[in-house]
Amino acid sequence: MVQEIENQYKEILNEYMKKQTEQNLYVGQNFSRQLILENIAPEEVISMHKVAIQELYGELPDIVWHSFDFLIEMMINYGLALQERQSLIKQQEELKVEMDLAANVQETLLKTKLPLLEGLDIGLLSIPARKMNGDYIYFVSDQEGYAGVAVADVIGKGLPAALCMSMIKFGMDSLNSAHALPKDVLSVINRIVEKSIDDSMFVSMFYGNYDAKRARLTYGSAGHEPAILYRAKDNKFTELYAKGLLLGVSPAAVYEEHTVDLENGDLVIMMTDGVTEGRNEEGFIEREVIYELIEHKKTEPAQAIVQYVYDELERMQNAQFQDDFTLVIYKKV
Amino acid sequence: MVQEIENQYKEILNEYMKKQTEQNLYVGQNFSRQLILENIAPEEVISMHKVAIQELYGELPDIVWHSFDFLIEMMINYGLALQERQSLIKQQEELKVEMDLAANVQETLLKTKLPLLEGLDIGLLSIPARKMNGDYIYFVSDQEGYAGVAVADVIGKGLPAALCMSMIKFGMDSLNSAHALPKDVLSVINRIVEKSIDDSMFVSMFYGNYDAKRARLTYGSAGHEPAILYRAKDNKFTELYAKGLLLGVSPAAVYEEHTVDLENGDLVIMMTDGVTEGRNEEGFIEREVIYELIEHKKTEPAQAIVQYVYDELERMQNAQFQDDFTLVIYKKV
Amino acid sequence: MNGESSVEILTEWDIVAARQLGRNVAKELGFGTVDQARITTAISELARNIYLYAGKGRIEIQQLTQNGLKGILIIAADNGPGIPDIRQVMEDGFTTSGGLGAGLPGVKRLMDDFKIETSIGEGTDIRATKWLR
Amino acid sequence: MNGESSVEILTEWDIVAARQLGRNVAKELGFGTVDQARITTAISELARNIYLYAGKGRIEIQQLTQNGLKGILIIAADNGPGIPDIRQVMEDGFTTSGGLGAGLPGVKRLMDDFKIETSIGEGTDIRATKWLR
Ligand SMILES: [Mn+2]
Ligand SMILES: [Mn+2]
Ligand SMILES: [Mn+2]
Ligand SMILES: [Mn+2]
Repeated sequence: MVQEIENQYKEILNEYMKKQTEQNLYVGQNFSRQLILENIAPEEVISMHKVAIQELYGELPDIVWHSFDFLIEMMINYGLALQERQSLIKQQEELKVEMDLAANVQETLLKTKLPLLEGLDIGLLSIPARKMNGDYIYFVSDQEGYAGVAVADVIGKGLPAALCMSMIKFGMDSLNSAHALPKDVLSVINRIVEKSIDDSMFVSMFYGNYDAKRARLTYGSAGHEPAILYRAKDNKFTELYAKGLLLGVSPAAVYEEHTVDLENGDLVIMMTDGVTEGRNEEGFIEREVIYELIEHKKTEPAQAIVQYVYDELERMQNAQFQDDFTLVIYKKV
Repeated sequence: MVQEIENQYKEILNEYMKKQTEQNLYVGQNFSRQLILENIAPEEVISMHKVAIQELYGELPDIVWHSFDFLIEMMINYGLALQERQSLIKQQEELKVEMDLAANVQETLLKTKLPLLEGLDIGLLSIPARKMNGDYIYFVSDQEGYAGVAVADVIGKGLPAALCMSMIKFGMDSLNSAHALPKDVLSVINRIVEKSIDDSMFVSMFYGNYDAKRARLTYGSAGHEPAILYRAKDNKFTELYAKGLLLGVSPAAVYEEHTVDLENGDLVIMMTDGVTEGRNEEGFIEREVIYELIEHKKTEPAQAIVQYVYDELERMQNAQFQDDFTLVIYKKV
Repeated sequence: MNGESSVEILTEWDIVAARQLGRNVAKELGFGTVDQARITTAISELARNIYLYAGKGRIEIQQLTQNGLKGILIIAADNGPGIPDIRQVMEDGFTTSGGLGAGLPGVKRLMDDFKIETSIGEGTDIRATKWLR
Repeated sequence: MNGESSVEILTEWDIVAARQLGRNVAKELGFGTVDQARITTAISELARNIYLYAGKGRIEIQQLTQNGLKGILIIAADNGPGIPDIRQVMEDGFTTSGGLGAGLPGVKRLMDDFKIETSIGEGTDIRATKWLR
């Protein structure tokens, strides 16, 4: 141990021994913080203490010195536990760096391109509850005016869920077509998922394919949160429901598909259950609350609506989202 | 604090004060371990110590008691650091569970099936240096007697590397053919990798396609560790080198391919650099060492050879592999 | 609830005054030496946070009686900039490894109960309680 | 190298004998109280491991002189079952949280230098050194 530290300790202790003021203790405690930072073990503190007392008051009975020796011995295991803390903090920091790097790789690996189509305004926001996102959005589009979107949610969160996302992306890529029908898309991905992951993991997915020329949305769902249709003309919300098992349950699963024609100002709101199953202190946030939020901003661009809904739900939940949050809006313009 | 602990402490201390034997200190230190387990903070130990000394030797000068009070104050921050250790251990355990789960998902997601072909004996071992494997093996085979194998190594280790593996698997799946030519397979995967990951990540890959009917191996390499050919007839080892850039460097990369005909007892040894770049205390383990290991077991089944090489290299390196270890042997039988 | 007193935090010396006040109340309530030191440390941390990050504020010490239990309540209030990311300041290793002392996780550990309310640009209100057993 | 002595570990009392031997040598070499306690703790852990997992073995203490530096070498040797997963026993949190004491990571921390050789069914040989500064 550095001589300087021993001297400082002795001086601080000496001041305390003279008057025992709160000021002395405050100085002492600030010093103890510095000792921890410099990795001075508790047994070393006791030893320093003993030496300082010896130098300040040499003539104490032997039992005092023996008693300090015993304390030093008692503190050795405490000192080891503290060193372990240092190494745990270091490990945790390394792991954090690795997780950040992994999240970056994941993002690049699974990135998707927002379709740019005449007459279609798209808004999108996907915010993970933890480091890794267990929700996934993938767009496919082409020159003929098709814009397909897969909105998927792996049951489970964090890293294990995030790993499954690649199946959706590469499955969609293997179809290599923007106008594939939702029931076919869901069947293909279902078979990949069924083959690739074990029985404890499931994925829910909504697939919507928008034909911009006909302003027609065809959609299907694999056990996913229903989408919402907002009709500007009627100022009304309805659910877009389609029957279908979760992906990965059965290779033979069959998926329904339905069609709806959009008019100017209509919105199709696709999402994961992280949007609808938010909670505040009084319980679940009602679906109607979300309708109200959307209605309030219906005339704005799709991205502004999406951002507004997120901001308001975040506020209601004190920024404590329990699940990944993903919201996509197709607005016919 | 529990009265019983205080009494025990006093008794142990009292014994020590009487004779100061090593036996007393041993008992004391074992007791300190128990104190840590019961989350007794170091400031509580000092306080117990003070109380015990007070009860055993009431008549000491005041400076002794003041000095203990000062020590208690000094130990508060040490106690907090120890509590932090507890919570870090808990967090680390949770993270470990998540990583284990993720490693399982990854394994199921990327699993591959060993081809079963007449006249071909395959051995395979892939051991990650950390939790997640950054090496990847994928087999494709068909009824016509083709057995292709991709041996890939992502530059980088751990989770970020592991995430990239899905590209190889789904890329190979999208080819949907066991007799695709190495140069074509490498080109396809190269384009996927180039498109999907950023410029800081690269993948090396060897692709070998074995036509069992003709006993002919066609192979290509994207900057990967050369395979080794063992000729039983000559009892000689040669390298199977093929030119080609790492995957992900350039979308226009072109890959060579070469052909070699196998005879009975011949071995094709494919691996990642984790096999050849092992180190012991004297430096790198020479390639010749690996040749010797293989030669020693050449008459055994492929799996036995692979296992033997691993066991011996592990022994030489004191079980400290710095890199993921992957070894595949095709044996013509 | 009875007995109440407070210290304005403006300079580093006020931290010591707040500690002294807290220690006196804790001693009077019958807390032992170790708990006195812990309560004082918690006050010290909270007062230091005010001094460092808000510039000024107030530490208030209250004696509590509830269901026959006696306790001490520390209130640390300021009109400073507020805490942008509570999750981060409550994280282990974040403050201590940076040398900022026990930090808020430390205060939480030193006391039985801990509540924080903060709002950007408006200030922070922290309440920490310890019960006498 | 000069001065050498050893203790057979068969019963728990032998742990104490090994500690005593180590402490004497450490004191003689001029190590301070804290380092004496650390060296003794390391010996204690190693002897305890032998006692618990190998049944019997030997602790040997050597005085070292190297490049003008003096030091102490602890050798813990047994013909026990060996350690199947070294990585695991050297992991933090693995032993301590299980209540087994400082464990091997503890010994490594208490000393300056630590080497382990183990082989399944044949036994374990651990060498730990601390230099006098
Ligand atoms: Mn999910
Ligand atoms: Mn969800
Ligand atoms: Mn690698
Ligand atoms: Mn490698």
